[in-house]
Amino acid sequence: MSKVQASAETRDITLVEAVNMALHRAMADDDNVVVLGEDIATNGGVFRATVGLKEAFGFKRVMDTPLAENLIAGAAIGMATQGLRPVAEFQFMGFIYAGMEQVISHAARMRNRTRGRLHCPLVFRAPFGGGIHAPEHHSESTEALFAHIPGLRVVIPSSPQRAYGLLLAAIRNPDPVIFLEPKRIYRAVTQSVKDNGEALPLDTCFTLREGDDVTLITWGACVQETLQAADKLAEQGVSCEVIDVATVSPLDRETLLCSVAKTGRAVIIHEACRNGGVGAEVAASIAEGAFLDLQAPAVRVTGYDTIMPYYRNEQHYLPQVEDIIGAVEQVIAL
Amino acid sequence: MSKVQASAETRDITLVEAVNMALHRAMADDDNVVVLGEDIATNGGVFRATVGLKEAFGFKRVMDTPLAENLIAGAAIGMATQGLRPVAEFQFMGFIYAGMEQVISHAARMRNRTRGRLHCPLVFRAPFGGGIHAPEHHSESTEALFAHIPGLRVVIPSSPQRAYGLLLAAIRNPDPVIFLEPKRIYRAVTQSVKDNGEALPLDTCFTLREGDDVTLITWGACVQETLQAADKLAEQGVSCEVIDVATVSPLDRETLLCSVAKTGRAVIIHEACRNGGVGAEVAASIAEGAFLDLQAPAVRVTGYDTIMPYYRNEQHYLPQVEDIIGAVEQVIAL
Amino acid sequence: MRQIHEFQVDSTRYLDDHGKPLGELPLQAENTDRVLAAYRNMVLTRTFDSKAIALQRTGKCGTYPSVLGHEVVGTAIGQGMRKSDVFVPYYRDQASHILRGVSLTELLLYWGGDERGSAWKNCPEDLPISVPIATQCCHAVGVAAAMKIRDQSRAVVCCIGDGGTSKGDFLESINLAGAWHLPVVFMVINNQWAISTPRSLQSGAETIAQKAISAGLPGHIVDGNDYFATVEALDTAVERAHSGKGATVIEAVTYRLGDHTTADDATRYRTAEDLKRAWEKDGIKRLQNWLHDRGLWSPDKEKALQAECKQTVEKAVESYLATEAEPPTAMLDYLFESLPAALQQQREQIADRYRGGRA
Amino acid sequence: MRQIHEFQVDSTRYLDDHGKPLGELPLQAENTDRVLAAYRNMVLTRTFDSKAIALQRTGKCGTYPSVLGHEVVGTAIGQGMRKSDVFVPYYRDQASHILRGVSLTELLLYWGGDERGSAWKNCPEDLPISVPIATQCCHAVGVAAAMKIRDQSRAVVCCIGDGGTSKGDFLESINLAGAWHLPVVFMVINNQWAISTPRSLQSGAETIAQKAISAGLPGHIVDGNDYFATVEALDTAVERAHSGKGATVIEAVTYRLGDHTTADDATRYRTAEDLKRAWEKDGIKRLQNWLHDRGLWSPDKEKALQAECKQTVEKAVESYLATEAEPPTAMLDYLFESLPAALQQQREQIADRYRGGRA
Ligand SMILES: Cc1ncc(C[n+]2csc(CCOP(=O)(O)OP(=O)(O)O)c2C)c(N)n1
Ligand SMILES: Cc1ncc(C[n+]2csc(CCOP(=O)(O)OP(=O)(O)O)c2C)c(N)n1
Ligand SMILES: [Mg+2]
Ligand SMILES: [Mg+2]
Repeated sequence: MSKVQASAETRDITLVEAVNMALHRAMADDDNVVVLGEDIATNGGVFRATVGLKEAFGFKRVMDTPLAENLIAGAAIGMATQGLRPVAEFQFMGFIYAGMEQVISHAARMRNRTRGRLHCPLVFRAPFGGGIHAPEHHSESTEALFAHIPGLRVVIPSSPQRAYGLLLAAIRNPDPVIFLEPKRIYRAVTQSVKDNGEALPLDTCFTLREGDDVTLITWGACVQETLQAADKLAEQGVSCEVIDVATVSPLDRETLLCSVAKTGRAVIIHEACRNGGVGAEVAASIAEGAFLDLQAPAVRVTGYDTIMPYYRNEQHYLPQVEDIIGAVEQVIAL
Repeated sequence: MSKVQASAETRDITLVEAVNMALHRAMADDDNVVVLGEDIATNGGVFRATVGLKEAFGFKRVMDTPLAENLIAGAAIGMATQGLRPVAEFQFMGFIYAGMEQVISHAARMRNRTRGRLHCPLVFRAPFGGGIHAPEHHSESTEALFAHIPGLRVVIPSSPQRAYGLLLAAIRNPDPVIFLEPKRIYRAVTQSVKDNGEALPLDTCFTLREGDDVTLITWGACVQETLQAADKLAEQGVSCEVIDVATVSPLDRETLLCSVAKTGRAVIIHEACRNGGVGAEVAASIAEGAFLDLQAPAVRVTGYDTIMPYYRNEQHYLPQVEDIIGAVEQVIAL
Repeated sequence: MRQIHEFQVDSTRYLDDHGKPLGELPLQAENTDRVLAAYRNMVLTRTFDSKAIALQRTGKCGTYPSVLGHEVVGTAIGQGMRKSDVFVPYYRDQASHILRGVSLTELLLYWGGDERGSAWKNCPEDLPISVPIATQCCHAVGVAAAMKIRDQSRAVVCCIGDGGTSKGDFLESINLAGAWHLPVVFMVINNQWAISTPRSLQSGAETIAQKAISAGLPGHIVDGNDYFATVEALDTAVERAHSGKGATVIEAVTYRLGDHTTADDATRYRTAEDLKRAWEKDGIKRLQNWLHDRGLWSPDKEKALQAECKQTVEKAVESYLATEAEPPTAMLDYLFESLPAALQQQREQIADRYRGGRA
Repeated sequence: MRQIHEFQVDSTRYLDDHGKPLGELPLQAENTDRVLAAYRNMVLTRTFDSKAIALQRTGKCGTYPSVLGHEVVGTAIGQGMRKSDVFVPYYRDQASHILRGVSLTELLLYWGGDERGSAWKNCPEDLPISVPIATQCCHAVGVAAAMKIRDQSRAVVCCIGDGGTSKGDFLESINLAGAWHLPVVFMVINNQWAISTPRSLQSGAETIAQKAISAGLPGHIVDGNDYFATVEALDTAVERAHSGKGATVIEAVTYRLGDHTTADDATRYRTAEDLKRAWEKDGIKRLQNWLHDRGLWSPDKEKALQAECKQTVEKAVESYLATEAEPPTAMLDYLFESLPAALQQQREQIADRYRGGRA
């Protein structure tokens, strides 16, 4: 079928390499998988996420497009209605907005609108989040915009293993998935990943660390700072449960509520601005679903309600380890 | 300046007529106010919101545009940087998505980006919400998408008087305002409105009815059902405070928290789907800010997390008076 | 040193306003069966249309966009396409849908506010009606790209109105079709109006067909009330697509003889004379005259056809009106392939509420 | 009956690759002071450019897009515009910004991650750098519409890359400019690449200028390394706009001689020969040769200019490096005209946190 190696090799790789590995695997496994986007074929993507695909699978299945995000989104939808499984890259999340109409009005609706006659088995990938000293519009984390749209899944990996397993799941999923890759940790950590073609479940949170005193709920790059905070808090004798939400919509409230029922306290951490962020839904769900269990209100540690500053000041916007620790101390004090 | 009548005449008018009255008033008061959109000049708008403007102020200030929402949004931004105060109509909220990139990446950012050198004193108007037996895409209520974007104000009138006063305020405001008009009640109620040029404050909730037992928080067309529910509940001896949020972003948390501090209970009602709706932010803010006052969790009565059904079934999607009463009974029981 | 690059589009008509040939007719005129089938479809479409408007006026259907004035071009599209091609419509393509196999009942269900109106059984790959203007053009190139990726000899026909050609989607899509040599035909139905906005306010371009030049594509104008000019253009463009020669843009010039939709009142923005002049160019009457002149048609045949169409429409209306609404839980049943756990509770709530569980 | 509609675009160059006239030069060649000023701006721009790249390489500046190869067209834009006109740039217009009055320090602040880099003091109405491709075109027509609404004799010049012309915004905007006869000039800087995507993959159109035809606008191609051809086209188009004759689309053909940005490595997707051939057409060298042949330039003058430019750039770099970052609270101070009550608490938090209040 193709020359790509399909052995279950295990390698220590970065998150972006895991994305690449999953793309190779998915394309090798299924001829219907095609990849498209700006600079993804010959150049291998500006973050190198698609490197090698064109060489392995040919330009018919790995397509450099003209510069038009609305077109990329819409063409992917058209391909998907024909049973292809397009994986379209938006070079940065900040450039997906031109494609919003297609995402909201068509990708999310095609199955419902046709009562299942047509559907959209596609993945819209985009690197997202700040902290890499990039120019304006290169630091967006507006996952909440997509999470609010019924018919979409919004999936955010936070480790190489989860990037591999969740991307495979997203591609195999028969419905549209917005797959947001935290670029700040594209190369920050490595992990041994087995290229075994095994997908991870969507629609479920991952409990990364068990604890009794407080539940830390987060996703994306913030998982790093959250785990660091949990480490430090452990030294102070505070036992944190750390949950990577991973699929921020539809939201696996059950896992969250079970954890909060146990700990009685929750801190929600995300990089997006606070007002109307996914953290609001998490907090509202916890408030409603665990009212009697809560010993303190769920507290949110987030970006401020403003535009991500240009890079000289971006660290002042991003949630830091100390902010998480501060919030935990606050809810523990109650 | 123009032939439009600028007397402080008082008339019994509908919400859409109040919009029209405010537009006339704003254009008469300030030559910089211009109006643009699809079918708004010669035709007076598909809902007649702009009727008479072209005749009164001429085609230079009242512009029928080609069919391109992205262009309408972006051209309005360009005009605004020159000190005009464009009021652009999107024919239905469901068609604003093509303009999302301009709204998010430019309108909301121009002032911040240029450190105040340029700014965007513009209003993007759109009829929104369901319940008028319209075709697909004509029933959207995705205010949450805009509420999450820093730099925007999202304002929703729910009566003729507030439509008049808030639209004047929005037009005079030096920053971009998304002005969403609940089309279900465009003509459902009339109210006497004085054309006195007086604006209402933005960034503040309106308490429509005082009460002690529970705070009902809502906006847009749902204000109608909420007031009806409050009436019925009064008969049962339940005293409801009813708050019209009006400016859903930035959110006037103070008014909400004061009310909940008094009543100890809150029900949030909106038509948009629940997951990640503005109700989530309201609920999260209440949970965080009124934790010790709450005798029951804030409960949300909303649309379901799905696509607004075509009109034969739309009433099954929309929150009904009984749903609100049921939710109040539920929180009162706790 | 100055160099000149030249470009052109052509425009074609074969019949005058009364159906008299202006010169030699194309081959398509010889296929009498096909011409007669076309005529029948036009009449059926028009019969359906006036019934749908009547249903709306009497509260039995939702907002409906009349197809009056589009019957000829819609029929030409339906005939020009092969079964295995994919049709990517906008919302005023009733004449084409009928030929593709969409039932009149399905069409009524759609405009009657029922999602099952897009669950087309007979043309399962055609895209559903697209309400957000011009967005369907991007789907069309995606479908065409899929065909090309798979080396299929198939084509896509995509419809859009004159107003729609101002929206980026159209221009981005024709550009991709040109860059990738995609098997797609863009049919611009220039009916002179986008709701109240006249063609002249949409663009300073003298013709819409010349937008094809921006994409390096051939652009053709046809008289959209001239069946022969329109069907010839379709046949040629579809054949071109099938044989791997790439995309075509066709501007079919016609006139929207009705209101924009049943929610519109066109007298607000256009004159009675304009409308009257447009009626004089009506393509159905024109083809009828031609058929008559050729001895292929008669008042009796016309009467029989009218009766037959009426009956067909009545039957569809009956079955439409007899269709019960879906249970409200259907609003969650097609959102995803299978309902995520997160939504199960909402589905139960809907069911409860519907059964009166709430009250 | 078939009718043909014809359209054309022209393409112009005056100098050969070595700066020798290919024929008669336009009037612009006689304005020696202006030509010399142009040359100086090109050299200053190039000097600035290599310094900015060096700063990025040493960690003193952020990702930076080299302007190498755009100096001629950028300079022609700056010269063609009048002070009261409005410039609507994209992100590779350093040569124009300098002539508009943006300071080199401001440019460095911008690319150094500081919003004050867009608070331009000397050209307060120019729009800031636009990162989202093509979006600025819509602003340009909005600004031009404002001028027209107010009956001003002013013009807008809007820049965009070849890649950008595939995005709907460009096509929608030129269409509005045509429909509304707006005083705007669209400068397409066709440098053959959009990051790694070659011009040939962007569009099947033979030229980009022909996209103007879709909007009913005149389209012209100029050799963007030929100062005379480019500045003549600008002068003409700006004059046209000022005199109410409407919009123009100009395609300036050049080559991106550097990487896309400092984050890019162009050797991944283009050959050394390509680049070498492009260098042979370098517009700065070409103009220098011409000046030399005319007796207007000398090695001494060149040496002096280089030294002067270096000094100017060094001074700007010093002032850039000496600029302290804004206090973090600035992130809320320019969001709205005045801070809404809802955000006051967050501003206090930021201030606290900055003062170490959190720790
Ligand atoms: C993106 C978008 N904007 C606005 C509308 C509202 N609208 C519906 S039809 C229409 C006019 C379309 O005109 P045209 O494309 O010429 O098609 P026609 O209706 O004349 O067949 C408009 C503005 C819409 N459906 N989608
Ligand atoms: C809407 C959008 N999509 C993608 C990008 C990422 N990007 C930055 S520059 C660029 C290529 C632009 O090429 P072109 O328009 O030819 O201008 P050039 O850089 O060659 O001067 C891309 C894809 C962006 N900035 N904006
Ligand atoms: Mg039309
Ligand atoms: Mg380029």
